[in-house]
Amino acid sequence: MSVNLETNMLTVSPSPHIRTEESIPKIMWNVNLAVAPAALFGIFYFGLPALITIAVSIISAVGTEYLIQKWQKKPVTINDGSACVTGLLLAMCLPPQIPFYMTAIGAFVAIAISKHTMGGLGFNIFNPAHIGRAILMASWPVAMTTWSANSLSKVDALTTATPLNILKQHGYDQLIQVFGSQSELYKALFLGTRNGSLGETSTILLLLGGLYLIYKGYIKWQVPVCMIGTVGLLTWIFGGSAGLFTGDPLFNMMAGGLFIGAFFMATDMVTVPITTKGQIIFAVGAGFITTLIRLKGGYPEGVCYSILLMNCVTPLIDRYVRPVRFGARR
Amino acid sequence: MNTSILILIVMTAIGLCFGLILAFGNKKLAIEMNPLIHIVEDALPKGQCGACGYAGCLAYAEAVVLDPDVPPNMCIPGKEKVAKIVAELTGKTAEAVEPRIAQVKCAGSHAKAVINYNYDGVQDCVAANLLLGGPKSCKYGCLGLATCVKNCPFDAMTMSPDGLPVIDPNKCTGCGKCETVCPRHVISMLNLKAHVRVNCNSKDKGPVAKKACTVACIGCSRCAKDCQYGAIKIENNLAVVDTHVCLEKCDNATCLAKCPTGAIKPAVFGIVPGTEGQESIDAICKVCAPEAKTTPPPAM
Amino acid sequence: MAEYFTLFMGAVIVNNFVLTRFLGLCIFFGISKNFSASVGMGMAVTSVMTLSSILAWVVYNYVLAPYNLTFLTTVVFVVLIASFVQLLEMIIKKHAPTLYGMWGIYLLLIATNCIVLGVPLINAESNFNFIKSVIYAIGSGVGFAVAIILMASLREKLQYADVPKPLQGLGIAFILAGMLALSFLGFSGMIPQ
Amino acid sequence: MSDAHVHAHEGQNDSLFKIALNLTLACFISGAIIAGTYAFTNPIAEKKMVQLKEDAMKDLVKDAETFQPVEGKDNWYVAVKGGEEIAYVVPGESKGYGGKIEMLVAVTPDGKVIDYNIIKMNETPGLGDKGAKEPFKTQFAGKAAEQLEVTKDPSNQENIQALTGATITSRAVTKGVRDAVEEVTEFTGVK
Amino acid sequence: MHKSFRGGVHPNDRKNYSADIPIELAPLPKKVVIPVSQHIGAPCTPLVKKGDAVKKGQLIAKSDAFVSSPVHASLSGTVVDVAEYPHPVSGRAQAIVIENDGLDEWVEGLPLERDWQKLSPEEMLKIVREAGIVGMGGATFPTHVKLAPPKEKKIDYLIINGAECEPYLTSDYRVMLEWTDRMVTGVQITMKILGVSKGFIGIEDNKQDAVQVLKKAFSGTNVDVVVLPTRYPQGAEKMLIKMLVDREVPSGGLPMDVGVVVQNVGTVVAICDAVTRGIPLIERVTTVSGLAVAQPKNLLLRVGTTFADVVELCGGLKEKPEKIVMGGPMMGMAQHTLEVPVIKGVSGILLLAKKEVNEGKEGPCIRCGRCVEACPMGVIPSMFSILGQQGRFVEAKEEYHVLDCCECGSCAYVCPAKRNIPHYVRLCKAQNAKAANK
Amino acid sequence: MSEKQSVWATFKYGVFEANPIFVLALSLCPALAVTSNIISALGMGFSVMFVITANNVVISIVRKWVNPKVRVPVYITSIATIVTLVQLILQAFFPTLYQELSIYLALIVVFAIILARAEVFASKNTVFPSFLDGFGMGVGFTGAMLLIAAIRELFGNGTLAGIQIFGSWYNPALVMILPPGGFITIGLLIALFNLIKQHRAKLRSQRGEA
Ligand SMILES: Cc1cc2nc3c(=O)[nH]c(=O)nc-3n(C[C@H](O)[C@H](O)[C@H](O)COP(=O)(O)O)c2cc1C
Ligand SMILES: Cc1cc2nc3c(=O)[nH]c(=O)nc-3n(C[C@H](O)[C@H](O)[C@H](O)COP(=O)(O)O)c2cc1C
Ligand SMILES: Cc1cc2nc3c(=O)[nH]c(=O)nc-3n(C[C@H](O)[C@H](O)[C@H](O)COP(=O)(O)O)c2cc1C
Ligand SMILES: Cc1cc2nc3c(=O)[nH]c(=O)nc-3n(C[C@H](O)[C@H](O)[C@H](O)CO)c2cc1C
Ligand code: SF4
Ligand code: SF4
Ligand code: SF4
Ligand code: SF4
Ligand code: FES
Repeated sequence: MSVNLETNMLTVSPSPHIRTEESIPKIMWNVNLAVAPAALFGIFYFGLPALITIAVSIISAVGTEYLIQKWQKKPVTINDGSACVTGLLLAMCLPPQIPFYMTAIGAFVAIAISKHTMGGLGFNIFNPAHIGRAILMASWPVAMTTWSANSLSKVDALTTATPLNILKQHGYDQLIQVFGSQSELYKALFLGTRNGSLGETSTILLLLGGLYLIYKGYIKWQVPVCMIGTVGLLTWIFGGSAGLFTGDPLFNMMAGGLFIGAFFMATDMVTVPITTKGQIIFAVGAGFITTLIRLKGGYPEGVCYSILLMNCVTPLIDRYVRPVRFGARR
Repeated sequence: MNTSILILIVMTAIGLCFGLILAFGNKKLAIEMNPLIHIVEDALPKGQCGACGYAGCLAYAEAVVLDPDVPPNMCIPGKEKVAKIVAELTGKTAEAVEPRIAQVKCAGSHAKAVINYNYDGVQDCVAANLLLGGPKSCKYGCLGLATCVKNCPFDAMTMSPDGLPVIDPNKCTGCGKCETVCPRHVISMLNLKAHVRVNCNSKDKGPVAKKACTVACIGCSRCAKDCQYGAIKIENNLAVVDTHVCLEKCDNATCLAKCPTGAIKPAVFGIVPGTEGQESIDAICKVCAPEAKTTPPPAM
Repeated sequence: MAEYFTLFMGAVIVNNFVLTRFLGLCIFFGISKNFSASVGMGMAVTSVMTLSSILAWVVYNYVLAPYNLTFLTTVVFVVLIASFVQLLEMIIKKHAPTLYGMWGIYLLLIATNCIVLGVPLINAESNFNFIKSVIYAIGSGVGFAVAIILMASLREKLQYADVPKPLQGLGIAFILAGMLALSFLGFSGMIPQ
Repeated sequence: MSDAHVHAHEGQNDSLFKIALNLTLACFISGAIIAGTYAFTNPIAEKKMVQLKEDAMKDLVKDAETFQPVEGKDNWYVAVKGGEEIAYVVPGESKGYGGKIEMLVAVTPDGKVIDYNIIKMNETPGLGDKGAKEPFKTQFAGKAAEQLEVTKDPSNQENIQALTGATITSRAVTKGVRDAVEEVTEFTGVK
Repeated sequence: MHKSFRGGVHPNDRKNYSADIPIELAPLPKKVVIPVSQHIGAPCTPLVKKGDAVKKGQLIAKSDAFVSSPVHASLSGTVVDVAEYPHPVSGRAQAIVIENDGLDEWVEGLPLERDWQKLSPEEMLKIVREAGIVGMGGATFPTHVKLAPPKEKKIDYLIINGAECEPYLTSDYRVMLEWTDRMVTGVQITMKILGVSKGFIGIEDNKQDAVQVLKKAFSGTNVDVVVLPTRYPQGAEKMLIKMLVDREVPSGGLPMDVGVVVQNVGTVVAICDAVTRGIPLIERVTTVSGLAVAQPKNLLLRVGTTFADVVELCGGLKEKPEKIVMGGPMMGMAQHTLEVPVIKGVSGILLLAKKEVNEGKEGPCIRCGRCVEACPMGVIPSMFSILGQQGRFVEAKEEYHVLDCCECGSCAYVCPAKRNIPHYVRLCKAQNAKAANK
Repeated sequence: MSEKQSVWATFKYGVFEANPIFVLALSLCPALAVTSNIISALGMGFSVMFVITANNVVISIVRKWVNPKVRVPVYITSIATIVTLVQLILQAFFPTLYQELSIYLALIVVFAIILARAEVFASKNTVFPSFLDGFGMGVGFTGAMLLIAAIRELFGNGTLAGIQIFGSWYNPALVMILPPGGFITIGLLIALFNLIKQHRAKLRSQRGEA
């Protein structure tokens, strides 16, 4: 049997001639998949408003990407799933009852201003989802910090504030009182039966999603471990009202958006340092700033800002943290 | 004390104080830089193309002001105009700059030249040239990946849809940057007034060249034989025109009609003797479009 | 002690001069194209500002304030600073040429800059004592340095990016500064009670 | 174009004294102009200042006839109507979200708030700066020191309702007013 | 015990396609196309012209430059053309075409028998040079140059590269298994030429058979056979040196700078043949593999056999190949025609089917850092692709050390954005070289 | 005719081609600091317009007598004097605006655009062109300030010059009057400016070739 080569031209491309099976769409859709359980739990727990927020956010993000790429006459890449990740993660960080137009504006800003002004996928310096959230936070702080009970949702009126808010405003004792006991508090945090942004509540599902990504090799375990660990350590040392080493690290690690931030945002490869060493520095720095903001700052929660601030430092880290070059004279 | 007088005293004191300090400082510490350098730099086109042989316009300005041996006509993009100004500023005499323009010596568009394979590598001519010498069967022709276009400091080049660079004669300053970046040496500089040019770069023997590209110069030497002034020679199977001979002697470019593949073309800006009417710049621009007025006769 | 620390950190981070109080933006945008120049500029601003704050403090507290001439502050400070910087430039050029090689070009830019005039003016307006003035000046300088160095590193990174043409240069720099400022909002409200 | 630069070259030969004189002269002229203007504007400005202050206080205590400085207290004024001291207008200060908040508080001699006015603050526009405006302000009228406490419970009419999203500012303003009230009651010795 | 190198990748090695197939002596082709340039260094000038009769082993092209290597006829027959022909590396190059007369006659005096023990190192070096031996690991660097280091460089070890880390390739493996004796002699000769007393042979642990055989063959000598973990690019000489003797070739340096010379197993066999029997390098073992070829094989081929003939010998094509590669899949060169000839450095001919290659469109770098992790040289590959794309070649060299890159392709292999990093690297290197020459 | 044209050109130069904020990127601080509402932006704009015009006139008059060694200090003195006059006048007649502009009023002294025009233009030209140049720059500056402030105030507060524009349904986006909003607004305006410029250049070249 012979095959005629003359009829169709062969392709000549540079080496290597075999490639991994991974691709950008594959990675991005897997991230979507990993985030999905926590998002579904958010819908289950907060009800219809959560579903609307997620849908609006994703549609707005993907739509913005489509329109901008059309306008710039660039190839449209909405199928690669990266805009979907941004939309989904943005929604995960918003209060479930946020007006839908705010969600849409946040997603628009995330994609248009934060991603495409810098050239699109791979070039943005700041985490788009977090830029979207920070812009919303700065624009409509009231809506962004209102955690009202909703008839459809399973949040009971008692806990209309987020745990971190209660901590900041009323102290730790009040917090325990609201949840009944420390173990009840932990249980609520772990399972997600508490108030908060719609996707940040269920620690266990976020953890599972994160572990899936670690297993697939898309994120490095060092990053979440270092970030969460730093927050735990620092809040244990400085977080207590009764002196050093009286804080509640377990609460601080599970509360707020730390898990989603550490597993899905401090790991956004586009906006963090490129070397593992650099990423560890990034994670520790983000943990430090998170703690600083929680303990000393004007906001009850600091994950979003800590990641944005570390995004600013990323080029500096990349500049100075490099792998050891083979044969470099030491 | 009266406030007004106080104001006067304070202000005057301050003025005197700093006036003295600065005057003193200036006398004792100042170092002057020759201001002429900046004036000359201002007069240059600021293309930073390096055609003058210096690392950018400022470097040339410095050299031409400070070194009496540096001639004022080194800036090629500036043409005579700039040379004259620089000469005036530096008190040197300017010799004429030979005005020149870039020419693309290849007509092997997608349709005309044979392609050997789908090239799927870095979109850059130098890179393609590194990979088996590029996908074109003709190993002298344009690779069409626009490295020259990207490097033109004056935005004078574009890529035509059929894969050859096009030079905007109104923008090209003749700096020669494209000539140096092209891995195939497809671009060269041509006297602005030249009559004709050879639109091929292939040094392959006739049959080989013909097989690789329908519009190749096949080195048949009909043009050379036709030219009574001996302005055209065949070197390495490729026709070469001595522009100076044409300019001095020729008033009827009959060679154009002789080329069986149409590889000899009227030059971009040139006024071709013998063709009826003189082609203005505007008319020439249409020449840039595929298929010039002088359609090649059917192949031999 | 704590008071001074708060003042310093406030000037460096919480109320960063560039990002929340808008002083020194011209050089912030002008110089931040280049990383090493930014580092030089950050250091130069810090030192010049500290020195000129000291000078201005003396003049203000021993000449202007006692004689009720505070409305002359602007004129006097600006002449003072411009001349001082010019003199400084000449001295450095003569006696420390290497230092001049590093900083020289920035000095002239600094002479007529908001932040260098602004900080002494704020010092005067807030009636800071000498030590506070100096700490505030250093803090503001460090804050400026932090902002410009971060900005420069971001802009250098963006050179690798495919920024749309109309945004290239100044446009994207402003957007970057906006996001930098947005990130720094995280520190807002961080004034120890 | 080259004119200016040729100029620059000639400057070299000037004497030290001449250069210095140049700047001195400039400063002298400048001084003269400023002095002239100052002489003209200063009286107006001072009058305006007094007027502004009056206006501000009048704003707080609408039916006052005159304001008289209080002995022994910097910047304290007492509002007089028909010879009767109807209110004290005193400065207050506290730390808000974005830094120092300075205010002017009008208090009845028996320690009830009449009104207050924010003179200087650096709170977020649209959020914290509502602390300087109605309807937040209205809540203070007639309240005594011990009622000046911030609450977030909407049904509580006794105390001060926090501004949504700006609890810190609310607390700061309330605290500034309360401090002022307490100082006045201490001064007047009521109760 | 051994120091490991950083980075590296683990592609599916697919050596099972051809590993167990013994070296097959290929029948003589009708004609051979022998390029005059088959090595790194100055090209040779042809010594024969159209119509000349030549014998097997006859010198047909040479150059006087030191870094160059002569070319010999691989068949007896008639020169039918001296002209430009397709070339697997440079696209098109001058070649001598010999038509087979079917006699396969040796040029006079060959082969001979001689006792290498009696030859001096200088004599043997001269023999290596005249035999046209070049590195058979793929780089085709003239071997006599490597065997004659400058006086001031003291060589401590000879390392024999039996790693064969490229997927698919099994030619070195078969040579080690089947030609063990010649290899042992070759190693001894090479050590004598270099004057070293200690040798190492590095073999990846996916070739246990070869390890056993060589361990036995080299027992009692001062040559250690060392088993190395299977990891690409274990066979790159810098990595091998690091693993075997824990020395790091300095940036910009050569193995001899750390007192080591590395030779491929095929090269030492060629050295053995040349020194003991006077035979020049006219044939080599080549692996033919890939899912598009009917029968993968290890063939002993005459230099100049066209790929088309080789494919014919392997039963032709099973399906349309997505790519035809000369060499291994990680560093080899894609070909657009089967008209190219086998040259001295062709260790493999791969006919890869679509499902083997995972090609994709190049996308923007998403900074995932996989390339940085995979790079054995500790540089930042993603930057090369970005800087190369933007034409910032000087920066690539000065700030990111593009010259350190060994073009192993690990980075591009793992890149999810399918960026052609090694190609950008070559572009950066070429542009820097051009700038340096000006 | 040509006289008129050059008058227009001198004026227009500062308004468009060399707009102090969008093109030259000088005097950026006030463009952010006092543009959260139109009133203060205009106050600042007019103050700068006055200072730059007056200073250009003064410099063009005295340029012959200024010794180059102390050129910069003398120019600065001149600027500072004019600024102080503005301060004194505002303090006397518009005390509230004076307070609003606070320290930035004093900082007009060091706005690079003013010194730059003095150096580049007024020191080499006669009174009338210098006046025009200063005025044009002033108008360019004020216009830019106004544009930025209008956008920021409208979206950040729902008002223009304090007058409610959007109805009560509008929930102002605070970020616009915060620092990030200011930066991003200017960034996008610069991009818009460039887009228009590009578009016009394209039109011009099309017309030129036709
Ligand atoms: C940009 C921004 C500006 C803010 N400004 C103020 C402010 O001026 N005053 C204030 O009390 N809170 C301000 N906050 C909100 C505080 O961070 C904090 O959330 C709030 O005071 C808590 O009040 P709440 O209990 O009513 O939610 C601001 C928040 C943001 C995002
Ligand atoms: C320009 C050049 C000069 C070289 N000189 C020597 C040398 O003097 N001695 C030596 O042992 N190897 C020398 N080499 C060979 C290299 O060390 C190396 O073995 C060869 O390039 C093939 O290695 P590779 O397949 O890992 O690329 C030289 C290589 C090059 C490219
Ligand atoms: C990435 C890379 C992988 C290599 N892999 C092998 C290999 O598997 N086997 C081999 O013999 N040479 C390999 N080489 C070539 C060696 O570095 C070296 O050039 C060769 O062993 C020298 O021997 P030679 O001159 O006898 O060919 C590789 C080179 C590079 C850069
Ligand atoms: C592990 C992982 C984490 C990601 N996290 C984010 C994120 O936090 N925010 C976001 O906008 N996009 C995220 N993305 C998607 C993608 O990187 C993002 O769209 C780019 O930042 C846009 O250039 C993530 C992607 C991956 C693979
Ligand atoms: S033959 Fe001539 S025209 Fe044709 S591709 Fe080659 S160089 Fe171009
Ligand atoms: S002329 Fe040269 S550089 Fe330009 S496209 Fe053709 S090959 Fe490339
Ligand atoms: S086309 Fe070539 S010669 Fe003409 S300006 Fe461009 S680079 Fe210079
Ligand atoms: S592996 Fe590819 S996408 Fe990832 S950092 Fe490297 S070049 Fe970029
Ligand atoms: S206006 Fe230029 S630095 Fe402030």
